[in-house]
Amino acid sequence: MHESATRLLALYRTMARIRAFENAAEIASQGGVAAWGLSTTTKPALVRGPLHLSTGQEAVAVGVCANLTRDDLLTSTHRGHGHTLAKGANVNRMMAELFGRATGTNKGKGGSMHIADFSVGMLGANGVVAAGMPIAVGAAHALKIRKRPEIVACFFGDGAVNRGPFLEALNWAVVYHLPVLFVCEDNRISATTPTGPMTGGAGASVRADSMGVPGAKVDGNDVEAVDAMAARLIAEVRGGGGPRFLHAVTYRFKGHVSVDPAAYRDQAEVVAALAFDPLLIARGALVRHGVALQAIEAVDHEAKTEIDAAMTQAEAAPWPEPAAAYTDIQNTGAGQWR
Amino acid sequence: MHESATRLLALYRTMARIRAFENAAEIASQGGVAAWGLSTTTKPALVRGPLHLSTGQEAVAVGVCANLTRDDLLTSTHRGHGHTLAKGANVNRMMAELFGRATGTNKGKGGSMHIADFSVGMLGANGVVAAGMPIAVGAAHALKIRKRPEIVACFFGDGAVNRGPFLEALNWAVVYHLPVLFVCEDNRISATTPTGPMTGGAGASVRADSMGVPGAKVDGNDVEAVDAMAARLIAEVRGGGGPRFLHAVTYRFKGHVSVDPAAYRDQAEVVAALAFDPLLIARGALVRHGVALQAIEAVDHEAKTEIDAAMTQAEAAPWPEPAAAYTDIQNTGAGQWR
Amino acid sequence: MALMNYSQAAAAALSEAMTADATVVALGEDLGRGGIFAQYRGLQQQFGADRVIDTPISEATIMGAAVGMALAGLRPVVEMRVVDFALCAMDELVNQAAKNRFMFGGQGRVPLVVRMPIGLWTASAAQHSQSLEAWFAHIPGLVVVAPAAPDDNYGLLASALESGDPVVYMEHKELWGVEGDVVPGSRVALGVARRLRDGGDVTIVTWSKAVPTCVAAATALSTAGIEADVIDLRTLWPWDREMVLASAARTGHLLVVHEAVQVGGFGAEIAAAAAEATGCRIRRLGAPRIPSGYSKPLEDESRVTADAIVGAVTTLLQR
Amino acid sequence: MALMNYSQAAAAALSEAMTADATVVALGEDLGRGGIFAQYRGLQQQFGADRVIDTPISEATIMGAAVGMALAGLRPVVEMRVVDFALCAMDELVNQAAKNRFMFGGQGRVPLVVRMPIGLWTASAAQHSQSLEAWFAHIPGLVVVAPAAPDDNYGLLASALESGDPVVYMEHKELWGVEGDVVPGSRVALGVARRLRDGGDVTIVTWSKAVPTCVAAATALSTAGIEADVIDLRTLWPWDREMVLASAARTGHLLVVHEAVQVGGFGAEIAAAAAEATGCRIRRLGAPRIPSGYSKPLEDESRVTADAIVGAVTTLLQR
Ligand SMILES: Cc1ncc(C[n+]2csc(CCOP(=O)(O)OP(=O)(O)O)c2C)c(N)n1
Ligand SMILES: Cc1ncc(C[n+]2csc(CCOP(=O)(O)OP(=O)(O)O)c2C)c(N)n1
Ligand SMILES: [Mg+2]
Ligand SMILES: [Mg+2]
Repeated sequence: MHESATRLLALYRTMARIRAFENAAEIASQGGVAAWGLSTTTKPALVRGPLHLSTGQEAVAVGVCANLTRDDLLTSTHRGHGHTLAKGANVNRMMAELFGRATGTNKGKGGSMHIADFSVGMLGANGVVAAGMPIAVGAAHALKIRKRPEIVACFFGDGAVNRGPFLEALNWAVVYHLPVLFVCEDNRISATTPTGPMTGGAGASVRADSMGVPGAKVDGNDVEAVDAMAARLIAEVRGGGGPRFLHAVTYRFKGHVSVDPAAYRDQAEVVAALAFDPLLIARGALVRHGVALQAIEAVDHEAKTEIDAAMTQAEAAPWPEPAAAYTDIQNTGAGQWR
Repeated sequence: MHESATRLLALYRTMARIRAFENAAEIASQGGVAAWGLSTTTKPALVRGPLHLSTGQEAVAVGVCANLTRDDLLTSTHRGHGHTLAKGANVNRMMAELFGRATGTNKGKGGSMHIADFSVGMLGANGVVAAGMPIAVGAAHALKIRKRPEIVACFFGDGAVNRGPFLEALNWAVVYHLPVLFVCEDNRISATTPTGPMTGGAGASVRADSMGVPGAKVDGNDVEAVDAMAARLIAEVRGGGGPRFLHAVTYRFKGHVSVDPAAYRDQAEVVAALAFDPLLIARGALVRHGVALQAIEAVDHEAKTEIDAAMTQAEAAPWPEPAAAYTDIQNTGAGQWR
Repeated sequence: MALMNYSQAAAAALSEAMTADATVVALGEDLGRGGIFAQYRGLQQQFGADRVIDTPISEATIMGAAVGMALAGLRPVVEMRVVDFALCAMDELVNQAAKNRFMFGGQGRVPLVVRMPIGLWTASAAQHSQSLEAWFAHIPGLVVVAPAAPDDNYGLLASALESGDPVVYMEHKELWGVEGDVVPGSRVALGVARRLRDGGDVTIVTWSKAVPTCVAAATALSTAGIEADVIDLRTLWPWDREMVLASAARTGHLLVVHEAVQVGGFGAEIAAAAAEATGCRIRRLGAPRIPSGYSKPLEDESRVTADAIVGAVTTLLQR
Repeated sequence: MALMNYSQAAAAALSEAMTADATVVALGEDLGRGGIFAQYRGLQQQFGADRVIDTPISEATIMGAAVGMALAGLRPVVEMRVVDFALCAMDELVNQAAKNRFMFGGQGRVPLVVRMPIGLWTASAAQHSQSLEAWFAHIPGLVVVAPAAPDDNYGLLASALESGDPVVYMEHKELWGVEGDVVPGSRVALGVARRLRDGGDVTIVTWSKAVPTCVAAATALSTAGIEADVIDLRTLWPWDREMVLASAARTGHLLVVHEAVQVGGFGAEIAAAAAEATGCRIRRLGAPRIPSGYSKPLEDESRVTADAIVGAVTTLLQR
């Protein structure tokens, strides 16, 4: 198979795995906590907590992470499953975390909103919009001070560009000339509110530019485009060029959280968007690259099988002991709880 | 006298009054609190608290406020004497406030860092950098909702452009299309640190532009230039054009606080800057406008006399009663102090 | 009298205030969709987007702008979504809103109601589960309210909107669905506690979601012959010293119960003040000093249970 | 042994830590000029601008970046200038730094020392005078330190730098000039209080600037025949329960004194915990619940005086 086809198939495989992961998690969360004006139900769900799905945004996580090494660092948002998986985390431990089990990436202490795998440089999802940005520049600052070759990828949503830390973090990265790639995952909505009318000026990349962070805009549903642009920008960052900004435009297929029907959104808009499903686009490209349909279906099948296994393992996994609630907090003053 | 000369003389008069006020306050503060690595001395000073002088920056406050009505609103910084006086506050009450007397604008409760005169729309100096910006857009938002004709002038320093509220407030003003003029009083230093190296990109006005706030840069030591540019921008704001941004470049003649010798600053730089003293520049222009030197000196003399009187009155003014420490806090739960 | 849930009661109080006073406005994220707990449902349709304002994700400026609005003639209601996000606006609340009136010598006032829901909320983990009422009770210039029932959420929000002082208004995220009767037009005075049960053996002071738990515990204690005087504080600042101290003096034993972390919780203030004033025996029950865990067995460690309350009372009375 | 003032002692401890461990860095505004209280004097010259970092005025990102630095292998010291400005970084400290280790299941730790000077400081008014130690003692994941003397500032800062947990390190703005002997290389263990005076009649627990005031009051009391056991807590979390409870049990009377606002102050925790554990009589003395005023007569109302302490002890012993 041609090299570009091989790479694309690899990108597609990761996207398929994320999609399968999100779909499975979505089902497992039905009956879980509903922040959506519905009162919290008591119907037991396998995944109890708020679940922010990245369904439809897979190409951004995959295209960027394909250009990161395992030792590079990454900060994420509340919508972090895709970033975590694409950075190389183990799906069994990820799913176990969503299920709140002791075998989860975070020992069941964080759940979806705080999913992290430090062993692959994934420094965590975050429950606070834009909060990952200062952490990302700080990590990049440490890498520079320690003269390390790694870089940091900082993911955030379009809604985050209106929070102060966006400005402070970008300015910081420029002032100290840090190795960080800012990735604005622009799905054009913030929870239930379209971001456009809440954002002054010409948007994220223009703001970045005004602070001295050069960058580019890309179709976030075209994994090849994201991959190519990320490759270019990350090369510049690795080359000591300082921070760069990637503005990837995409679409959120699901509600803000898994139990959100997103009734506030025009269904025609959703239907239209589904035509630009990043997996569809990648499949088309694979076919154009001469990859056989069976090969593609085989990938889908493997992904489904892998995630089904993760679900089974997660459901069978042990719960954390209550005593675990008192560990991993602080050494100084530990044990002195009341 | 020609109209433009009359206006310039009026502008000059206010600048002279601010200069006289700052000089008098500076002397009265000697021996007061010293944040400057010097330990706080116990030598009694007439003005005890931290005193941030606007000496050398008079043209910005005066040029902008000359285009405001008494009912327009203004938010200031920690360096707010000039803004307050230019907005029309009574100098006797201002000086009494610095002296901590009951007759002060704030009854002695706020001092220099919180000087305010709501009766002339001056909503207060602020001890927190950039904190006046969200307050300013909120006030403008209220004026718009209440369909009032007034506007808000929001002063802040060059150091404030690196704090989150700068981005949030500008974005807010654009999103709600508010009647506010942002005035960046750029003296190129933040306390002891030059602001340039701490600021990414091409600076304040470029950032404002990227968020959709058009504006202009002006020589902040040339009161006629500030007056003209402020007149244009404020007319646009009053005309319902939405927020505007005025970037005024100036220089801080004194230390960060009155007791700061500013030894960290190259004396040659200071000497060079003194040649561009806004009062000198205005005097030259007055002469070119054919205003007689005696007329100018008369203004200087009046200013000095007015401030001398303010000093005498302030020193003779009564101290607040201890009981006043328990008033003006909250009605609900008032009196229940411990 | 109307049957409403805790969320609807708040919406009703706000709707009536906005009808009565054109200067009352609400601002926050997603209010146009009714707010994430339906506590603003229908209000934007009723009053328009100029008065029920959808904002950018800018907590610092939502709070700061509200201070400016208040100084320029409006009576803003700020929605912070959860208290955890209000941490992005602490300078604006504590340095700007709370101190404005004093700092400027009484030239202005800041009539502002800041809603910041508190508490555990099924598996919402460490950053969406905090109860920080103790922080705000410590800050001069702030009023702190924490209603536990629909009628109180209606009557206290109405009073908060009329108070003219900055009010930190803390609803509980697991109480939205609780139903109860509400008397339209009723008011609950700020600073007045509510006695839920009369008893002479022990005084139990509590607030917010811990209230129903304490009532359940009191019922259990009663079957064991222990009669508890159960007081819902409702307002933490100013708190009802009169009712609490009188009860503590009478029973000689005070237990304070809250969901917040016990260490440095506001229960310490109530307990210490009561012991100082009456010499009564005291005990506190709150969450251990741990972040809230996501998984149920971990999260449950942070929950105050009726059993724990019964246990605490028993120990308290033994001593 | 060397004579140093409170500011120099901190600079010495930091300088030695930076010499011993290349991963220790300091960041904040104006550090290159020595910090506004000279507590960083000479350090940038000694270690370079890469390790003693002058920052933009971006408190939220100073704090947040420090969390990222800590996760990526450094041991940052953050300078917030005064606790009042730290309010611009509460999400970063409370939601991010304090909860990181737990939230992520112990995958990482955040070795971070955040210096935020507290207290009244001649006419600095409402926004530069707060003492908010009670806020941080209430937050799981944080250590809270408040040294009162040069040797403690040296030994506690050194220990904080070695602790590996996020430490809120609160120096007092009116103590910088205080001089005392410091033993190079010495350490003061976190969580261990310091007895300044032995007495059997009453226990006085205090910290920070109130320490010298309490010692003065104890001397005055002694001439009146009342012997006070004076304990400087030094670390507020974890606090030295052992020493405090033993003393309170012995004297039967506990007074807690601090400069912070009394309502909701950490004195309430100490007093309540002692009364719960020992049944001792308690009393607290702190500032009234008012913002600090600029003018001296107003500011003085927020100051805790030796006379007030003597008065409080007298009332406490009468009851
Ligand atoms: C500081 C803060 N404010 C509000 C929220 C509630 N919230 C969670 S996600 C979200 C929308 C974020 O939009 P965006 O950044 O575009 O990310 P997306 O959800 O679209 O992926 C909001 C408002 C939060 N988590 N943090
Ligand atoms: C949030 C915050 N951080 C730090 C400070 C301390 N501080 C007071 S003024 C100042 C410099 C501000 O520079 P600039 O905005 O340019 O105003 P200037 O002093 O030059 O007038 C600093 C850092 C503060 N007051 N508030
Ligand atoms: Mg979005
Ligand atoms: Mg400046």
